[in-house]
Amino acid sequence: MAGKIFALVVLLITLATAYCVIAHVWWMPVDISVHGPKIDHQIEETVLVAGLLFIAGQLVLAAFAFLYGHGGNRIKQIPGGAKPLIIFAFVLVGTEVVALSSIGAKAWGAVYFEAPDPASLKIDVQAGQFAYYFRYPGPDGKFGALHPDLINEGNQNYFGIDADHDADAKDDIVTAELAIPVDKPILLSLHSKDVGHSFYVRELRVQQDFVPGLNIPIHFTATHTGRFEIVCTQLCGLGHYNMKAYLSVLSQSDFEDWLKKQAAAQ
Amino acid sequence: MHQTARHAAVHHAPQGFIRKYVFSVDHKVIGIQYTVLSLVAVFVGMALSWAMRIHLAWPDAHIPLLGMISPNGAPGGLMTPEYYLSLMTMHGTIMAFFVLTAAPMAGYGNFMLPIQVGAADMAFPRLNMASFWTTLVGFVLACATFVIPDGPPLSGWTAYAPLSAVGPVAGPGQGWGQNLWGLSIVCFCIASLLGALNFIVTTLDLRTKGMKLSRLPLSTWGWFIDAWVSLLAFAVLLPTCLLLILDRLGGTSFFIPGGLVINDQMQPHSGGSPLLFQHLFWFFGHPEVYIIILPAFGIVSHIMPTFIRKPLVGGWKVVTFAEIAVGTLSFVVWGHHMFVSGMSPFMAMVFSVPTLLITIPSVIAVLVWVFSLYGAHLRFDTPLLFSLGFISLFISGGIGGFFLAQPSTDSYLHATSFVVGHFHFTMGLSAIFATFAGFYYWFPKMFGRMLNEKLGKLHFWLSFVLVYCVFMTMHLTGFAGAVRRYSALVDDFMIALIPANKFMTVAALLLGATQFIFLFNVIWSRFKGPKAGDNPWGATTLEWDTASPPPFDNFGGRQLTVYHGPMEYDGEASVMQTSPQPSVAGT
Amino acid sequence: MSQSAVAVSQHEVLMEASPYGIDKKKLGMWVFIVSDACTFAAFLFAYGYMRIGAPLWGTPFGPSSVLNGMVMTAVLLTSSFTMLAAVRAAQTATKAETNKWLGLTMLLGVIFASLHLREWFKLIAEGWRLFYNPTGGAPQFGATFFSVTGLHLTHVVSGVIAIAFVARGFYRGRYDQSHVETVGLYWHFVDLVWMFVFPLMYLMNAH
Amino acid sequence: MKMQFRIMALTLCVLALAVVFLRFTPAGAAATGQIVGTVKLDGQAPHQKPIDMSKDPACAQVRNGSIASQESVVVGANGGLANTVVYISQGLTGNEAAIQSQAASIDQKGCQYIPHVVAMNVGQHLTVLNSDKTAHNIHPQPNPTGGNAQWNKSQLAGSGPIDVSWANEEIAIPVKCNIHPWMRAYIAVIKGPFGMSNDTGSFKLDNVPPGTYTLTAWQETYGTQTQKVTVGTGKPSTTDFTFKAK
Repeated sequence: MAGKIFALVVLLITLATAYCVIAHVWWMPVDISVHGPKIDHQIEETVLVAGLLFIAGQLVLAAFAFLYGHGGNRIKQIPGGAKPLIIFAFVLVGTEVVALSSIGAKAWGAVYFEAPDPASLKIDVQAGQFAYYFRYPGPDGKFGALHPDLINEGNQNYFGIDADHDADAKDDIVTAELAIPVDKPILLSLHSKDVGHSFYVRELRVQQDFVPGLNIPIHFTATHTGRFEIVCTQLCGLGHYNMKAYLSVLSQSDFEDWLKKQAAAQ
Repeated sequence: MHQTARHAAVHHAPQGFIRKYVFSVDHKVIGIQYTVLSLVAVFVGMALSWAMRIHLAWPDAHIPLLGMISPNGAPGGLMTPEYYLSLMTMHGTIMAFFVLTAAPMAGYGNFMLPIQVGAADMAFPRLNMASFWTTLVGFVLACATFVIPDGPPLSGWTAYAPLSAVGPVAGPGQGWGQNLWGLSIVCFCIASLLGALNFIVTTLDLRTKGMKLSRLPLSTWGWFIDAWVSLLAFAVLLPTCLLLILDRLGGTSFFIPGGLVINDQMQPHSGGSPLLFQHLFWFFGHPEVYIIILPAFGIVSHIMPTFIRKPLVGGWKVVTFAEIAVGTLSFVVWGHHMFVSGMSPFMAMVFSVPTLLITIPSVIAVLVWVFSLYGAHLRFDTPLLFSLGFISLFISGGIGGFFLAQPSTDSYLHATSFVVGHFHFTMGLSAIFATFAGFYYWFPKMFGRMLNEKLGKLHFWLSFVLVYCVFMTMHLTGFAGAVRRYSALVDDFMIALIPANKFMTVAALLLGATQFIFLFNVIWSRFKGPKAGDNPWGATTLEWDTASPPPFDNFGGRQLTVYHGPMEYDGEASVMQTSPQPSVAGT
Repeated sequence: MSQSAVAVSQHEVLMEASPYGIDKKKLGMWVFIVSDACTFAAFLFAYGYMRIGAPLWGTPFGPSSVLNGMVMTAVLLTSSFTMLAAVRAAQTATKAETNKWLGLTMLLGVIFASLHLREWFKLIAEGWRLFYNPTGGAPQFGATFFSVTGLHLTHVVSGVIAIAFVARGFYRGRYDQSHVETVGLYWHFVDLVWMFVFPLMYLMNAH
Repeated sequence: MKMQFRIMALTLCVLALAVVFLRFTPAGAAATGQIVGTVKLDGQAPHQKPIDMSKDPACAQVRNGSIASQESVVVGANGGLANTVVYISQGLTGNEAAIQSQAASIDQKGCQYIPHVVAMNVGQHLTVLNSDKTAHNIHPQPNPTGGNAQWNKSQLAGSGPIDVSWANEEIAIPVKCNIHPWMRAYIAVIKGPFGMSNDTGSFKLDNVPPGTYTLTAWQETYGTQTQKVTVGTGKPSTTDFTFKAK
């Protein structure tokens, strides 16, 4: 009896889970990046592979609990003993592992090993408790030097740039929102001013930690216009849950107008 | 004059309450002390999770009790973000260390391992007592963070530097809360190291005549392998915590780089590396999840043959070597926690390979358990139910591993609730289910009385279903990009997921309520349960070859000789025969 | 036939033979050594990580310090030999003989510790701190040097104390030669660790 | 029992009387003077950048359209410099240090502190309110050597006011909200009488006993200026401050 119930429960759980995954009840938002499809493809591959293992595993467990749950039957040993199981594990799982890691390596390499396009738009990103700020080099295309001792958020000097004495810094444009032109390669340089943070845009399929003391470059190209959330995924303190900024992907002309407006506001 | 191992602990049973039950050197008492400590800890940790779950589903809910406990953290019962993170940190710390690491290893291991190998006590009884009391001090220190004005730390159980290293400027709880946390973990490390040492020596040196390594019960194997893993892992967490404390109190900069500006204040540190902390922590942290799961492997492999009335496929060898492989590989995979941490992307790929490879021994173990059921004669007592639950949960949890082991997929799922669901399935609930299986199995031996089967089964069915409701849903919301460790859901994204969170919260609260059935069962059966014989389950290992509860020297002075392994079942007969290890029969 | 051999054979009567044929105290010490080695390794890993990461690393040790280190090394090595002699004596010779060698070992341990502390005070006088580097280089030098050598010093001091206990117990007949052997094992380990600490912390930081 | 009650009642009456007495003697009995004046800025005020609050949409909600800008230098009509704290830095005899009876208050509205600068007495109570639909954390950072404690506490939307006070004089304690890093307020904790300049730059110190004092004006960007001032009863003595723009 208990065996039958157990089998039924496991079956229901398996079906419910499978349904939720296949029907995408909760699923990734539509991807808006050039590299994203590779990651999505990799996730779907894994869903297939792992999903089959999941269903197979649970159903065999359920089946055995169902079949051998009542007394009286003679004890049977599985033919061949452990050998076939071990071979199965090595061959099947082994091949899956190799397949996944080789395809996965491609997807990963496409994101992280491809050199950034030299023509890409460089933007400086600083994370701090609990907000992101973005810095555009301005007309001269040069970023001013950073002086941590000058950081004063009350006066909105978030980066610690010395606009009065530093020519490069004079025209730097500091914003609270990340606006980028669509279809243009973007190169972000991530650095944190206090503790660990992270840069996560679900639609971009980009997640990268800020590590204090390091400058971490990431590059991507957005393919759709729109406004998306940048959220922090590295526990950074009491405001972690509310540490976010907005990414707006604009057409080239809109982007230029926006940049002008920001420059005027400095 | 040298004393033989048997005489080592058998001077004569200590007299007087204190020596007998409080500062006892008897491994059985210490085992029970550990078990009770974990039982207390698990309910504390669970209560914390209720508060968190309620807050996530109904952020404006006032929890008056919470307001009473911490007028500072939850004024009027309304939880502040920092208090949520404090609860989260302590939930992780208490559960990972004082429940999952303590109960199945130190709790049952202490009680059962010496009996299973036929010894009178652990190799170093005083050391054993020392490790329990050190653990207790660690637990008290951890709980003390709740009563200090600043409250517990909010940097999570992983305590990533520099958040955990720079001190009070980083936020509430980062002052003495974090210091106490560090000290508590230091205590726990020392205790675990002493414990592991004791387990290893006992297993190697105190086996009774005929108890060859090939005849060790599989639970003993689990604890033995686990002892080696913790011996190496905690030996690295200890210095990590010491360096963290040095950074906080000694002004050093191991984990704190230069030029940090917190609240517009320049920090007086320079030259440290947050990644160093992550490497050191995860070098411990990943083996830790296997430290938690290996005893579970052992316990389930030990229990199943008794209730399926046949040996495991491949005998002791296959499972044991799978465990050894898992334990070994666990030391070369830590980098998969750092795929998006700024570690070189090449290293990420290097680490992903052993991480995927470790699934092979795990799959072998699972196949052994599942296919041992083939042609078996299942006896659905509660221990078997929980063992089957363990297998199902471990499969589900392991599956999630495929996604997190690959850098490319992890870069989307990292730090989403998918991860939370994943490690709750694997190191959390699989281990807990195995622990429950062990509890229902060994309770008669520990206290001489049976637990109530009806309540036990009820406990299982509810727990099993509700666990899936909570943590499978977490996996799924993870796919939608729900970020973990958020104290309130304010993103456009997260707001859409509040209904799912309401569902999880309700399930989690019911799950919590279910555990009181267990608690009642334990307390009631401890005094009113039917008397258990020496061997109520018809098992073969030595712990069932003595009285329940066993006498002070475990076998009443009998000198046992073992003639065969733990799984000698006469598998072909229609009536299942079992023969205890000391009997010459089954050979 | 030595006492330990007797012990082992008695062990065999009732118990399964230990796979290494050594009694539990010594096995315990070996296991402890394995784990303690990991702890030291973690400290030294941190030191290496810090040092590689640091643009400018302080190298404060002049000839005098190196010489001091050499002497310390010699002292510790000698103490290992006296410890060997003590163990031999415990197995074969009289208690007095054993305690003489144990005493000598403790003396050498104390000399090592005092020489070491002298080095520390010298550095502290020069302004080196856990968090400060008077030469303007990476502050990690003080942090790593004091923590690593501090850890080793703690081992030496506790070793001396342990030897004292064992010597007392042995003299009163409460302990047998296996205890002497076990504490000897520990002492040799402390010596061995120093063979790593000395080149890494001293020679590599000599100018 | 009854006895105890009597004693308690009696003590209470005495205490009440004492309070009333203390409260009114300085003002009532000894006639006191008044200091009035204006604070002006000589030169061009630095550009007050508008604040981009897009990080937290809840901020904009409450502001309904109005763009916030930083308030490090707020200059009103004819160069009057607002938010300047004027207080007596030397010459106090001590008996005029009567604590303001009613609590000062600071509100968090539209993700800015209102007012931007709060002046209060040592030991006076300060009520911190949150009128926003989002959580703030109030994080005063007094000088570590000044004897006032640093603390950091979240205040959720719709949660009750937080009541605080400081035991030591400090001008001025910066306050920030880490969740909204642009938020900045200053709390000047002062012994004795004080004034605060408004948009026209004029300020007023009441209940100043006759005598000669050093008067200090503090402004967050331009620092402090001091002047000697002699106060008599009758007509208020006038003191003006002028800060030079950098």
